[in-house]
Amino acid sequence: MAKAVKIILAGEGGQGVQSVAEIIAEAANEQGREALYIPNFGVEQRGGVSVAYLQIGDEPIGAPKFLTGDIVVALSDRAVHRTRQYAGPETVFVYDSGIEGVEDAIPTNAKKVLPIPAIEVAKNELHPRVFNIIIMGAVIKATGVVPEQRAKDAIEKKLGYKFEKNPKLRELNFKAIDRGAELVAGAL
Amino acid sequence: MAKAVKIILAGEGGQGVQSVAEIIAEAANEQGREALYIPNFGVEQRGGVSVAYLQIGDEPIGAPKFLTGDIVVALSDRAVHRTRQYAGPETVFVYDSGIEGVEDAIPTNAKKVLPIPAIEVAKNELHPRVFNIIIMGAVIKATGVVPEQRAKDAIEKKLGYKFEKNPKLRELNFKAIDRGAELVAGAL
Amino acid sequence: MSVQPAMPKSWRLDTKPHKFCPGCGHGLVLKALGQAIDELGIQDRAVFGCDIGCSLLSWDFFNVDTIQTHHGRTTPVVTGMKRANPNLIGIAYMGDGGGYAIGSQHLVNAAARNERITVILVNNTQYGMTGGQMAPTTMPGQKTETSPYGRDPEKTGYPTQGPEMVAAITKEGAYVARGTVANLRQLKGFIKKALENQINGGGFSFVEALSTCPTNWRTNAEETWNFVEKEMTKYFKVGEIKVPGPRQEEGN
Amino acid sequence: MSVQPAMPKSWRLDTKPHKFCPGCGHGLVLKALGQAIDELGIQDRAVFGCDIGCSLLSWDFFNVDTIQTHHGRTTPVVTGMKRANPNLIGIAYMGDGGGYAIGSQHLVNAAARNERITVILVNNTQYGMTGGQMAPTTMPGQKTETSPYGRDPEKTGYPTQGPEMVAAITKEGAYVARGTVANLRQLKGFIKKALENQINGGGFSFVEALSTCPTNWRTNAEETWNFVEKEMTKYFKVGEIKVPGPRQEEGN
Amino acid sequence: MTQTFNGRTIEGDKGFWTIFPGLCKGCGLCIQKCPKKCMSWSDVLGVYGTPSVEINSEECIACGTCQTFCPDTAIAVERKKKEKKQ
Amino acid sequence: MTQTFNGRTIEGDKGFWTIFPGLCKGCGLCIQKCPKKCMSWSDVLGVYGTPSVEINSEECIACGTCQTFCPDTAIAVERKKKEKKQ
Amino acid sequence: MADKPIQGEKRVFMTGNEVVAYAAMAAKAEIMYGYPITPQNEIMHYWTRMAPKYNREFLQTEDELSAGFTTLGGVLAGRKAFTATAGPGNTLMQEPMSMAEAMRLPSVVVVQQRGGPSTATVIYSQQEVTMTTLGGNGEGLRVVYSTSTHQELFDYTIKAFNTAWKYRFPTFVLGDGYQAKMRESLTMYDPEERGIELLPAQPYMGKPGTPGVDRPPSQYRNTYNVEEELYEVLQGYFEDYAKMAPEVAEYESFGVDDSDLVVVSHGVVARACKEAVKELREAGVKVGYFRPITLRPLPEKQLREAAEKSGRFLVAESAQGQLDRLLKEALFGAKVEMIPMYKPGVGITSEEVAARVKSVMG
Amino acid sequence: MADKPIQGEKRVFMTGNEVVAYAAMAAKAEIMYGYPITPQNEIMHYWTRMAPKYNREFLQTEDELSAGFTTLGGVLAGRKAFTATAGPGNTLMQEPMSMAEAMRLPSVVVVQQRGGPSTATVIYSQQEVTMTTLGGNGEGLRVVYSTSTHQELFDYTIKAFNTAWKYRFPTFVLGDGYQAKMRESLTMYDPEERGIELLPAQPYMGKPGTPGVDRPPSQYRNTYNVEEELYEVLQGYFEDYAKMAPEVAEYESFGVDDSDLVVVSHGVVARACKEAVKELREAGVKVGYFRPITLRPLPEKQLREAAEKSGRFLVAESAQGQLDRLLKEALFGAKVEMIPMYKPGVGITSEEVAARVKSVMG
Ligand SMILES: Cc1ncc(C[n+]2csc(CCOP(=O)(O)OP(=O)(O)O)c2C)c(N)n1
Ligand SMILES: Cc1ncc(C[n+]2csc(CCOP(=O)(O)OP(=O)(O)O)c2C)c(N)n1
Ligand code: SF4
Ligand code: SF4
Ligand code: SF4
Ligand code: SF4
Ligand code: SF4
Ligand code: SF4
Ligand SMILES: [Mg+2]
Ligand SMILES: [Mg+2]
Repeated sequence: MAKAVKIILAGEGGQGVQSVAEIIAEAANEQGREALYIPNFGVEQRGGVSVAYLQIGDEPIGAPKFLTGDIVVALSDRAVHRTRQYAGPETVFVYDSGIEGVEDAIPTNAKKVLPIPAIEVAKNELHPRVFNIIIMGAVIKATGVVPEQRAKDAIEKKLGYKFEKNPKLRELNFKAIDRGAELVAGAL
Repeated sequence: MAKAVKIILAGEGGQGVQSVAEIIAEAANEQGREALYIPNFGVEQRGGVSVAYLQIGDEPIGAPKFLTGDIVVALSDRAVHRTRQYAGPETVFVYDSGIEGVEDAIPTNAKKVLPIPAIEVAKNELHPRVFNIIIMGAVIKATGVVPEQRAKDAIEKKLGYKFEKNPKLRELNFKAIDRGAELVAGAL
Repeated sequence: MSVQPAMPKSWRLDTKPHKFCPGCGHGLVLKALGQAIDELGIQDRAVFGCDIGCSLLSWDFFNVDTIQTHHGRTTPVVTGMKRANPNLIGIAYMGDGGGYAIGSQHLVNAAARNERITVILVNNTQYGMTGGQMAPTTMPGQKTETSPYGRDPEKTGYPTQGPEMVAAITKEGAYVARGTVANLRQLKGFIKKALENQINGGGFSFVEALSTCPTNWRTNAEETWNFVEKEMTKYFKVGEIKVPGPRQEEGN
Repeated sequence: MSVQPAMPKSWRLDTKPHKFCPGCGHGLVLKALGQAIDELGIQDRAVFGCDIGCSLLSWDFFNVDTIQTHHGRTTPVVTGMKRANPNLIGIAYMGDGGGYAIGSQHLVNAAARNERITVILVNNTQYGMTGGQMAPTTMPGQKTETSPYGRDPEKTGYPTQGPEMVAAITKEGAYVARGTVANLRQLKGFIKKALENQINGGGFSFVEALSTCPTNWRTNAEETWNFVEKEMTKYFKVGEIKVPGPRQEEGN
Repeated sequence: MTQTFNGRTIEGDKGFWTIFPGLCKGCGLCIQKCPKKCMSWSDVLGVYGTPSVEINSEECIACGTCQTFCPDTAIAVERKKKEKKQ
Repeated sequence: MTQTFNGRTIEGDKGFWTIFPGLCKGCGLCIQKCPKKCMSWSDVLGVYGTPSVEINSEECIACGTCQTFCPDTAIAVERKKKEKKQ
Repeated sequence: MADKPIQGEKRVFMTGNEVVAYAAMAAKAEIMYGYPITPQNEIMHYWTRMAPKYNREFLQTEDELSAGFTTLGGVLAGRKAFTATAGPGNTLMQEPMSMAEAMRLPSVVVVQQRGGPSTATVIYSQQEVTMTTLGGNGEGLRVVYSTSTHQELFDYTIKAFNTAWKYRFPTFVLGDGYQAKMRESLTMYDPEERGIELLPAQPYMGKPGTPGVDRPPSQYRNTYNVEEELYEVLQGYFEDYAKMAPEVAEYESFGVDDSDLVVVSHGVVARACKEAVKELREAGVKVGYFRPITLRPLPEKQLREAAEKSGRFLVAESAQGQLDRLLKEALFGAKVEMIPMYKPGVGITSEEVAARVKSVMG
Repeated sequence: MADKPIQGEKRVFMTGNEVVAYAAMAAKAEIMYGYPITPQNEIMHYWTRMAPKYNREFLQTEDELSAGFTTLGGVLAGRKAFTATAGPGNTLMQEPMSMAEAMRLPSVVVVQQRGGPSTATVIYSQQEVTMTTLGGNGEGLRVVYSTSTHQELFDYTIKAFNTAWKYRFPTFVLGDGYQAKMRESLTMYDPEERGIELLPAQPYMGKPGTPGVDRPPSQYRNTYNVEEELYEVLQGYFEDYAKMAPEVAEYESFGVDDSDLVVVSHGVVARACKEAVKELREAGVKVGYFRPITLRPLPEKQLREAAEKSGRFLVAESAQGQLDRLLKEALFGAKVEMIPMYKPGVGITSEEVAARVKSVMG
């Protein structure tokens, strides 16, 4: 019985980490797997670091939170500081290589530390808006929790109504998944 | 160590049983004895049967209420019904002989049942207003908890300011004490 | 059968004499209410909620389904009933303490939401049931157990004018009036209009009744009438304050 | 030192940027309040109480002693402080939910008792902190999380007009006004007068500020201003509603 | 649920005036309100053992004011039919 | 308790206009209020990683409206002294 | 308009608050009264979205006192009414619930616990156990279901209505911020299609006929004149409660018969404990798992058996011994060592439980 | 104007409510905030009569929530403030007191218990023990003195102020309707003349100097952003509480060393128990008496000793096991049989206790 994969995603309020976690969780659920996703939340409506806790497995999931993630993704300076506690000897710690001045905060006990240029790729190759979808691609690839196609289906389900109007958006999102996957593919 | 004397006084709201109990308690306290007095009370400001629980002794008093009184005084129809539960084999049960139709309610297990014509005496010999003082005289006599003079002192303390203006009132009250005592003296 | 007391039909005979003190205005307000219920023929649809305060003594007063609830909470209980079953005619009966102090958030919000219930509030200028403490309605200079030297408006303000407050936060459809036990015909009329407003689906209806409390006022009959007729009316104007009218759109 | 932001002197620099959302009107109201405190020179005597609601995010906002209390309970906490030490200048800061819903009994009774405190209430037409539920102030037709199809005045009434209600239960000495973040100069003026009224020992002072909540309104900057300037003013009239005047004796 | 009260009826010129001592609490509100000042305390005791009220049958005009203001419905006044109607 | 903010000052005809990106949350309220419609989004990111604002220095009249309506005091406007006073 | 939001069975993936809204719909709750508070808000959000479609009603009140008392009003009028709250709102809710206790008014309250005391955090805890089980002034005559999965949130919300209306004690579904906000899968169903009878509500007030004419009036009070009256009433309640207790008490357990230590927990913490105990048992550690589902009344008999057999309880909770206190009352006299694992206001993970068990068992 | 209503020592005869008013005066309480409720009203009545003479203040608030929160306001402003309540008012008081707990605000609340649940009776009970000791949401970080004589009402009301201001936990004096309304004698005194130091209050808010200029601002919050923050704060509180517990715990006992049964009770019920036990012992019955004076924290060590020695506790209370539950938590693991004598909402007389002891002891 394989243990559930434990994922942490953290970023600033506007970076869309909660959507990423929710879509992955839904994709896994659609596939018949067990998934549990819980966001952090607090008194501020905007402004705090946003953290998503996600677990996917084949048995009912235990506690909704956990001490150590299999993959921890930090998308901002504050997110790195906030999530370093979740790294352990089995953790792949991913962060955006565009974040400056966090060298000292990167966990040293992780199995692997993986800076990826997601912001840059989003800005230069695709569109800043799909930054979080690139991250989604990366997470899916790194963890194998759902096949890429499932993720695309889940995006389709969520944003299909927008894609109808603007089919280019679909392409953009799907490309973002692929590029995200590529970013980690080599490194793992 | 003698046990405290336990007294119950019960009547209608306007009959002044609480004042009687309070004055006796204060007289006992002035004398250096231990006294505990507690009224019943409820949601109605007027209208219920008024019950006073009084204990006087030489040691600190225990529970404020008790199951059986040494002397139980009932001054109205409803008061007889309400207080019969407090009579036991050691109880002297006193009630006003003017109350009609309560024959069946008079406790049968009391040591002694003592109808006294307090209302009548008050009306005919003194003044209806001092009805409760007659009762006070009777209780003091029956229990010996305080000497009659003490009771008079206590009344003086409480109503002295009225007596100043109308010395006849003093006389009336003191007479009421004496008459009350007389009413039970013979019967005990 | 010989002559019998002229009790409203909706009164419950077997619980009379009622439990209010001699000379208590509650009995008069409940007489006016009973007559209004009779005249409107709503004994079968009316539900009566009474507060903690002397109003609780009316928990078995009428031949009307009755709920005695917590101090200040009659308004929400009756609101809850009405929302759940709009066919009922909900009557919330309370004192000035229950309505203007501990339950004032319920009163003003039920009024603002235009709940289709009728609130009847007995203003006797103090807390009757607990033995006569100061209430929001206590008159300047009035001695109570917690204003033993007389209410000082410099320290605790002037008497709360409840109907005026309710009028200020209700919009069209509301009915607001202040009656007095010194004018029972008028009081009954106000209560009837208030209930009619509910029956017609109009909106929140509120009647304050100036009332007597000889027990805590420590007044004899003459002083009692004098206080309610002469003293209280100095601060509390008797009359209709708001009657249902056409909808005022926006901004008022 | 280079150019520095034009923050009121009474703001606490090291807790800035503050924790309110982008475009939140709380920041503007607190700027007006900060300026008023500066101009009156009361930073040393002022005590600031903030409610639960987004106002709690101001618990370390000023260089002024501050207590963050429970939802709706700022009025009694500040009242308690003022009663215990009348030298303090008590400022109670709260949202429309805290003031007009759960804390309305405190608001109306503090007003009626003429407590010598200043209440500043931020009206953003909904419950900001909990994610945008309907408030007593929600506009007809406005969609919120608990009025997802738009507030229906037939079912839940019209927006509560708080200052009008407060004006109706206060007597002489009170100050009541409604300002807006769309007119900050005026708002600051109202707040200043309210505080002055307290400083002068006048009485209860109350300022409602029409404010913005782009987060829960889901508005962009243009829509945000439009809502506060055009929509809200349809129901909420900006201006002074009651200013301290000579005592009105009896019956009014 | 049927309960009857015993009334004490006094006939006056203008009508029948009935007091129910079992309801009267002796508050005296009625006495104050009587426009003819024709009411007084009675020897008959009321429900709380305090005096109930009675009228001077000659002065009573059967206006019903006392009935109206009794918080305990202890008074019932019945006007005699107007003579012309008889 | 001393904290300083880094401002980015733009000199216009009528005055000095300073934005503090470390305070700007990119709400855009100022842009809407500018009477000259001379404000726009900037490439410089604000504290939440969203664009801060800047002005067209030629059009700005240093009226201070943007400063007034910024809920985060992220703008400081200083009018140049009137020339006759110099 | 359809009357049922759920037809047949359906696997869904949603937040706990959404689950509760659906479950109340499925249980044929007719009206919700509520006041916003994190983390229960979305129950109201989903309810208000669905309500008009399924002929249900909603009233947002001015505070939790009002939410509780309007709920009781709804119950009195003969409707299945409910409310939801948390934290300081739950504190206020104790006033109306004391009336429900005193007057035996069925009522359902969903509690999503958050950090305490005071406003504390809007997030999570198990610190409302004492208050929810034992209440305000009075004797805690209530039923409290502590759920640990979304499936249970659904099942027990439905069950709570039946329990409340059957036994006429206020009934609480005790969740928490984690359960409220997390998403996981469950199967939703129409209870009647599964053969679960839904007890109907009866009006207390406003029954047919004219009171005093066709029937006696229905008159309810919560105030007694003398102490003895109250005493008598309460004795009847205690009897009813004692009779009910074995019928409603529920629990989940495994491995208690052959263990040297039993991990006892409730609610969402039990998920961590279950996972940890399963793993440890697979690794050969003699450890058991016990979870009371009803915190009031507790499954006393089974708890006592588990205690006597294992001799050691490790009590894990996100509170400072609130479950532990209840257990000690229920187990008094049993030979069992109670080992605390308290983390008030914060979550407990299976790693932590496993580590603690190992350190205890040496 | 005199500053002290009591000079020297004085034997008096009065009601318990009057005693409390005098004691608060003697303790130099500066302001009372309150809302009327039977049976505590006369505390306010006497206080308001005396207040102007002794430069004290009073505010009657709109409800108990306000009474509690204004009291905390008074405390924050640096005054010795207090309030008094009962029954449903005490239920409401739990909201402000949860803030006092969370923010460590010293505060004194006098509770005169009445019948429960709900409005029940205005008379008497011991049914507010659970609520007063364990509170609303949170962990019951408070001190509760249960008095049994007027002398104690006086002594412990004075002490409560010192305890509150010394340890900064909300402190309750738990009386009841009997104590409130009965009259008996006691000796009143000026505590300072007896050498009892009265701790002064310090302002939390409005200290001298300009915040941010002369000193940092005093800023207090009761809301935390993340769970761990709250957890840390609470750990500090638990430590403080544990350290305080042995210093404040108090009890009264006799005859526990040589007895086969100890009667345990608190408050006014202990008077009946004391009398009964005394009589029985005089008659040669081997029965002891134990009364915790602090119900929170309990005198755990002494309780346990008494339990182990006697092996049997008869727990007498005017509630359905509220004291008993606290005892079971404190005594867990001790070899003691707990025999209940519960009379919720009604008084217990010495005759009844004696009879019960005899029947238990055979
Ligand atoms: C929560 C709560 N607080 C206080 C009380 C005590 N109490 C009972 S009645 C009452 C006041 C009643 O005054 P009012 O509402 O004016 O009614 P009245 O008796 O004057 O008719 C109070 C304070 C209570 N029962 N519950
Ligand atoms: C007793 C209680 N009930 C409910 C809440 C939840 N709550 C926190 S803030 C809030 C509403 C805030 O709205 P408002 O007062 O309008 O302030 P805003 O956030 O809009 O500025 C609510 C309901 C609470 N903290 N305590
Ligand atoms: S106390 Fe006053 S209000 Fe209450 S019943 Fe008596 S007279 Fe009426
Ligand atoms: S949610 Fe609204 S009120 Fe709250 S901080 Fe954000 S914008 Fe301001
Ligand atoms: S009927 Fe009229 S005149 Fe006759 S006693 Fe009554 S009030 Fe007086
Ligand atoms: S008003 Fe009624 S109760 Fe009062 S004295 Fe007259 S008849 Fe009797
Ligand atoms: S100072 Fe005036 S003109 Fe210049 S940018 Fe600001 S608002 Fe526009
Ligand atoms: S108003 Fe202030 S925070 Fe908003 S965009 Fe303009 S400068 Fe930035
Ligand atoms: Mg009143
Ligand atoms: Mg708001």
